Amino acid sequence: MATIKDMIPPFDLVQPTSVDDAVALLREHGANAWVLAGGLDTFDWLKDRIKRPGVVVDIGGIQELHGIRDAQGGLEIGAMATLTEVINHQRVRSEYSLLANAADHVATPQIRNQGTLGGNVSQDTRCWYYRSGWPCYRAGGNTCYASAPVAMNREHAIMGTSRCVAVNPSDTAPALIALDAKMVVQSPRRRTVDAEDYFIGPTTDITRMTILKPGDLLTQIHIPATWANSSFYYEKVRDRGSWDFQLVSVAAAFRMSGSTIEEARIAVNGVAPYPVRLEGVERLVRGTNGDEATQVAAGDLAIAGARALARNDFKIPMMRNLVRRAVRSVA
Amino acid sequence: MIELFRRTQNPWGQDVLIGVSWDLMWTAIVLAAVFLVGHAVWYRWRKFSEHAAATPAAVPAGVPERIQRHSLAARLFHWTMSASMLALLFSAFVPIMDLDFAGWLTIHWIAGVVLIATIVYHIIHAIGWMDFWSMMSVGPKFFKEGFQTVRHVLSSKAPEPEKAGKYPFDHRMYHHAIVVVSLSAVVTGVLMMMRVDTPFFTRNTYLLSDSMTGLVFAIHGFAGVSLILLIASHIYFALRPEKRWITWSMVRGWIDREHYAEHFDPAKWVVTGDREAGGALADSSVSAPLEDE
Amino acid sequence: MAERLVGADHAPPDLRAKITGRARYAEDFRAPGMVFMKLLLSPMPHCRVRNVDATRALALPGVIDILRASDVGEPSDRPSESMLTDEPLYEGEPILAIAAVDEETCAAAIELIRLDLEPLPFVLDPLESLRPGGPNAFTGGNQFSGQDGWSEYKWTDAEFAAIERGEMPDPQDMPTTWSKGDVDAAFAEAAYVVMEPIVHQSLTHHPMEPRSTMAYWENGRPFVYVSTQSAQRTKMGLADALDVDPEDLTFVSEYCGGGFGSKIGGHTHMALAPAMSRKIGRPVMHRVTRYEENYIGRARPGFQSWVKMGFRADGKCTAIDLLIAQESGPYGASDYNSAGSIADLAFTPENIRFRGVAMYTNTPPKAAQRGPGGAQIISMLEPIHDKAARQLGLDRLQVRLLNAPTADVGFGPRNGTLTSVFAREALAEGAEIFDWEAKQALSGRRVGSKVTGVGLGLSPYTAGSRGYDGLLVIRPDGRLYAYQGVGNLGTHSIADTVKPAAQLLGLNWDQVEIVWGDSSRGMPRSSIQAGSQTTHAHSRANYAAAEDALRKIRLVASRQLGGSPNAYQVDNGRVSGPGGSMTFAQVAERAIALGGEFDGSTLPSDISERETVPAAQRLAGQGLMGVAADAYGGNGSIYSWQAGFALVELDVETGMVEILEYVGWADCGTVIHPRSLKAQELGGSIQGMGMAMSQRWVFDPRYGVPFANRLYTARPPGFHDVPLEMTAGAVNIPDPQTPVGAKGIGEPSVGAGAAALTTAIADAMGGNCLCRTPLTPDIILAELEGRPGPWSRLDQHVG
Amino acid sequence: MAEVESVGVLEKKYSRRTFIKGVIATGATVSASSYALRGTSLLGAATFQTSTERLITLNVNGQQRRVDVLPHETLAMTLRYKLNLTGTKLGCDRAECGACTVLIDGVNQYGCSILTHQLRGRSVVTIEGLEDADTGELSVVQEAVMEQGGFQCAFCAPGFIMSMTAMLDTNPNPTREEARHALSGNLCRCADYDKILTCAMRAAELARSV
Repeated sequence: MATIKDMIPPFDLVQPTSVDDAVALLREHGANAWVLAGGLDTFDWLKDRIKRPGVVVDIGGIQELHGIRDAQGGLEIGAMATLTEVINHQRVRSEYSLLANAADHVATPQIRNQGTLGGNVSQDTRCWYYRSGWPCYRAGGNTCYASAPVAMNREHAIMGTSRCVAVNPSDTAPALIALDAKMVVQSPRRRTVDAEDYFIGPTTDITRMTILKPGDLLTQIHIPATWANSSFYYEKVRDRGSWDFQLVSVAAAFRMSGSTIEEARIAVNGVAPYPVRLEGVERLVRGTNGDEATQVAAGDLAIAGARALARNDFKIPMMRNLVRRAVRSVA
Repeated sequence: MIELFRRTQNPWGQDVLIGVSWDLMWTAIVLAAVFLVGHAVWYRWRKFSEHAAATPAAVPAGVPERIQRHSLAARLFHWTMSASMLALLFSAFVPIMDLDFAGWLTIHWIAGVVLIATIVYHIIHAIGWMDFWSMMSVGPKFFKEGFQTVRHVLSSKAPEPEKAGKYPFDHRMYHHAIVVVSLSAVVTGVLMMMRVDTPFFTRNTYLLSDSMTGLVFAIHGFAGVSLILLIASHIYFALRPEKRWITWSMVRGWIDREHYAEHFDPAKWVVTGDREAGGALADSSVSAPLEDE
Repeated sequence: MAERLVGADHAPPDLRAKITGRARYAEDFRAPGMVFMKLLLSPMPHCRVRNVDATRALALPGVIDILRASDVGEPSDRPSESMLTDEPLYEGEPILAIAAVDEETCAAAIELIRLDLEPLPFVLDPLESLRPGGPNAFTGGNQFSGQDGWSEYKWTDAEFAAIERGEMPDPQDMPTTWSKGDVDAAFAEAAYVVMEPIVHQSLTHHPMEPRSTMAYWENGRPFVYVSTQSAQRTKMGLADALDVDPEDLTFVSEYCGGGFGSKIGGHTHMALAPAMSRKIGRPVMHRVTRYEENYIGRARPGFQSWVKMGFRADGKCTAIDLLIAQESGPYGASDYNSAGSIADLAFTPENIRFRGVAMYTNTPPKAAQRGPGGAQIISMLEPIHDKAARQLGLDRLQVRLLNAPTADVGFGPRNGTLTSVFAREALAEGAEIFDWEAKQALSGRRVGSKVTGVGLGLSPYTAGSRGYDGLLVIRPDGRLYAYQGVGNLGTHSIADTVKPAAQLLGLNWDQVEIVWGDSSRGMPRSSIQAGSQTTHAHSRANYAAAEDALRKIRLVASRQLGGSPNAYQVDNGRVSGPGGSMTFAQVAERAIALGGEFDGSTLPSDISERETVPAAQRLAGQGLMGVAADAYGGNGSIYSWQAGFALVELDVETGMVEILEYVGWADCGTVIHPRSLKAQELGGSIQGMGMAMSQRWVFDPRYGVPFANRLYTARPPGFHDVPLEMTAGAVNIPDPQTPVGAKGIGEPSVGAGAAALTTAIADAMGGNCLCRTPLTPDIILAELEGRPGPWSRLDQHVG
Repeated sequence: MAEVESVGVLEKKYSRRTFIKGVIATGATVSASSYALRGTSLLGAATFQTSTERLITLNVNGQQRRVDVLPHETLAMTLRYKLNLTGTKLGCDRAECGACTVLIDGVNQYGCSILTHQLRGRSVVTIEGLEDADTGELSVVQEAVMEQGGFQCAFCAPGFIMSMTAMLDTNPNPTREEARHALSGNLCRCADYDKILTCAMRAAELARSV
């Protein structure tokens, strides 16, 4: 069969107006259904004619999924809240600036105006072998083209790999992990999982990036009060200043008492098939004042066990330096 | 209508094989179930048929109360192998059943390595110290025995097959099957290991051509689903009441004189020596004259 | 007194259409009953099409027909491109086209086509093809000559051993070799000699508008709407491709959404829609996607090269030994040739040896990209220039002033001369505006993790040509109609090249009407809209026509009002003299009445018989016609110069580079339109920055498939990748050899922008030249951390 | 209103759920002529089975336009090939270049990457909608661009102008830095960024002065 990468193949479009309807539809159509949120990941797949759902469920019309509400001292962000809404939300800006900052690093204004927080954390990897429609493990095949010795894997993973070496592309994911966010999943029973457990690696299921299975719907993201107004650090290293995914990014939250780090949560993305929470580093910096020695130790601990592919050794020092900088930011 | 293979288009749009269809896994599971239930039912019905009870042969003098059947080494091998085999099947098929199973791959290849080690050990040990040919040989006698066994199974009128040597027809038949299947699984498994992160090789996904890779995956897959059948029936028979005595021999190492007399032909499985019972007899003291000369 | 037009800013006449959505680019045209066409691209980098089974596709309701290579002329056994092929030479080369009632049906039909392809050996990296026993891009070999046909050119193991040792290989009988002076002696005498292997990447042009085409036929005559840089030149080429009389072809290209060298005389695949339309007898829209643009849209050739330079103690460059292996794609490119000449021109060594080879590869086709060859070599050599300055403890600006040529320069294999050179002036003025002294003082300063780098580059390139025709008509409405045969790709030269003519005729800008973009309106013989030729070539041609018009106006006036023609002056749309004055409207009426040469009923003999004459005949009798050939002549090539200065900050912990300031200063003769000039200088410079810092072309070596086929993977610079404040201008010294004094500027700016960055980054790294582009955070950080970099020194097509 | 109709149809068909899903509309529709997606059932039931309401009403540049839209049709395609609003350009069709930028309820978004069916009850403004239809008066952004002689090939211009328009709505007084950030979703391959930024700053000035 010859291939062409243009024009979306036909599908049946359904536009539910309630979460229950949406979940019912998703369960009814199972793997044949596709959830359309902001659509910015979706349309690549459809226009390249690689993924061909028979039914597209447009959840844009579901009011309960929109908006940002105060909840238990924290915030409840609807999965369909756009990144721009998140960036401009007064409390996000003042109490959880880490998230606003991370969201503002996503692609471009137009994409932030349409792309949703739920979509940003649930998007598929950008491994170009996979995105080209090659039959790799992630696509149900029996090969990882990106891990071959001659492969072009500059953007790929240095840890957490198993057969697949793709990385998670989300800018907001590490920020949500650092803020200890909870993800609410409906299917149809309602589950709540920690942000860091929302993302899965190839050892769990090589064809998925998150715990979402056919029939599941991410409905809310809950930001607890715990880390409000902490000292935050976010940095994203990329090749272009806009419309580019991270080479490595770091998101960190520090609760300080005076100059001492009382508690810390640090996550890095772009280095593994899932955003990596650095619990070891968190323990290490606890009780210190983030001095030079701590920064160095933190950086070195962060990259312990990192293993480069043919083309991405640079990510090891890059990750180390970003973690150092995160700690330095409160020193 | 079930698919046999999984095929796809490689990056050049060429149609390539990538493995067996996992429908085969379910098929194997169903077949195994059907066979076990079928056999159980048939056996029960058979019980009531008119069958001449096996006539115990006269046990030659000097045959001890307990007859060494499996050396400690052989038993250790068997149980290690079973453990790794079960680990392999479990880690292979649970994920395919779409149940999240973190780290199945690591378990799979480690179990694979253990299996390879045991097999290598077993081959050396079998050739060097065990009565290799009584298990492996395939000749006129083997087929004669096979014919009798099958006829006996099929018709209640059929006479008892002549008594077996140390390893009866069904045991040897099963052993041949397991040899073929597990060896092909092992060989393809090693090739597949070269494509994932292990301490043994630097990973290389481009080791073989797209089509060769597909073939390797297919053979491994076939071996895998066949093992579902083989292992299931093996366990089933091992657990059947009338077979427990021989199953126990794989635990204890010995069988008692009565079972020896009832099931084996002292001419084919000569047991000499008169060490006191329970004494761990070396296999070497159990000589089996080559049957097919 | 009419306004001065030359040197003044005017909004181009087409701007309102452009910003209200009325401007129509090729894909914006419609025709009744229009159907659609899509391409089936080769999935393999090199293969033979054994069989195509389209039965199921053709059976699909709505599918009209398919076009195969056999329908549009078989590809011959030579490196020449055809619209469709049965032996694709790169992944993405069109094998067939299919027409259907809508695009969706086209796509569905293509998926129903069964291809039987025989994979053939392919090569992506020139060095691989140069290796003994290495693969060739063509089954016939890797070199082709008209006389001898195919042959194999390989280096020996000795060369590759030298490369392994990090030395400059010394291949014998390189296909292109020329030298001047005694290079080896010069190196022996030199105070400082440096050799570096340097890799310059290939990169796609990616103009904003993909090369879509719409076409239909009416009673045997084609009407074609294309996206092309040039107009009249493209029309002639297209008529040729369709094998029709140029006068029967209605060619429309009112707007072109960028080309940068990829759409110069149109492009091979613009003939597909007309070909399909001719076959099926319906209007055909061929909407080219960005994905397809990546394949058929051309790319700048990459270089793998070794350069050895020798310097005197005072910094004068005395010798250059340059060896280039060019990645030429399946259909070739000549960048490496111009690279050799430009190196000679920019550094004026008395001794130079140039050796080059263009290696065919199975990658998408290459073509001139803004400053072809020059942009690459300048961005590659300027950091070496700096190395010398550092070693010899000299100021980098002074060294450049010393090495930059003056008017008496002779360069290249044939010691070509130039019409004028004010390179040193451009450098000096630019340096002043950039405040070189102050900036240089910041070089190497470290604040936190950020180190300041300062860079500069001087980049020459061709900027004109001669001998085209001008065609003007003053109509009875009193307005001047300028008929332009050049393209409209955003340089504003369709308007700016008329300014000197209108000024000569004493007209205000609002009295001038530019006519362009539709061959039925009349197009004189024109230059291609490339190589920065237009400003020079057509300010001259239009000026010649204006002189002709002025002569006729005076004749008409003197006949009407008496007195000698030369006593009459023109101003504000009136001609006045001893006998009184009359308006241009009246002049036009008289000219029509007089006929003959006045209204173009009779035409001069020196204008193009094939092109300008038919155009003028369409317009004869509509008013007073000024029509003439550019016969001003001149000696030497026309080159412009761009000096670029950059201030950057390098973050040594991430490898990220931020450009804080950029200044571009040019020698491009008389400035006709300051605002457009600045836009050209900065636009070109930013393209150079993209070349130096981000743009890439990546192939999977195993399957020969490119991955940088999206904008975000190809990484052209966006708003965040350029400085907030940029300055640009020119020395504004007229070129003595052209009546208007103006030269082009589009090309040189690219090399200047790129070199300013490659030198600034090297400066921030303490003079350490990584000697490859693009300079992305990964290779910079790996270098700073002393860790293994992602690529080997000579890797091509990585990123 | 199309959506109301379709919900009605739906209520009858599926009483247990309330999502917008109707049957193929019949009757004459706006420019269902033979353009990119004409949505005839030419491809046959197999590929074209959809029961989504196709005849919808779009609010484009202040007008209610009734148009036949396929479920999988993007706004850019509807605008260019059905409403003949070709000022919205397709530069990449992948939400990367910004040439297709339009205003949806006043917010700049990529027209190539949203389904027309997602726009029921929302308003769309394209480049053609900025100029006053009657007086021919340009918007302040367009005025500023005219004044500064902005853009080269200008294929990106409509998109940039829509983004500038949206920017002035949310940030009438931007710094050069902020303006750059607001426009960073549009590419200009002629790289006329300096002049474009100047146009944006001038537009803000003009907007404040009126």
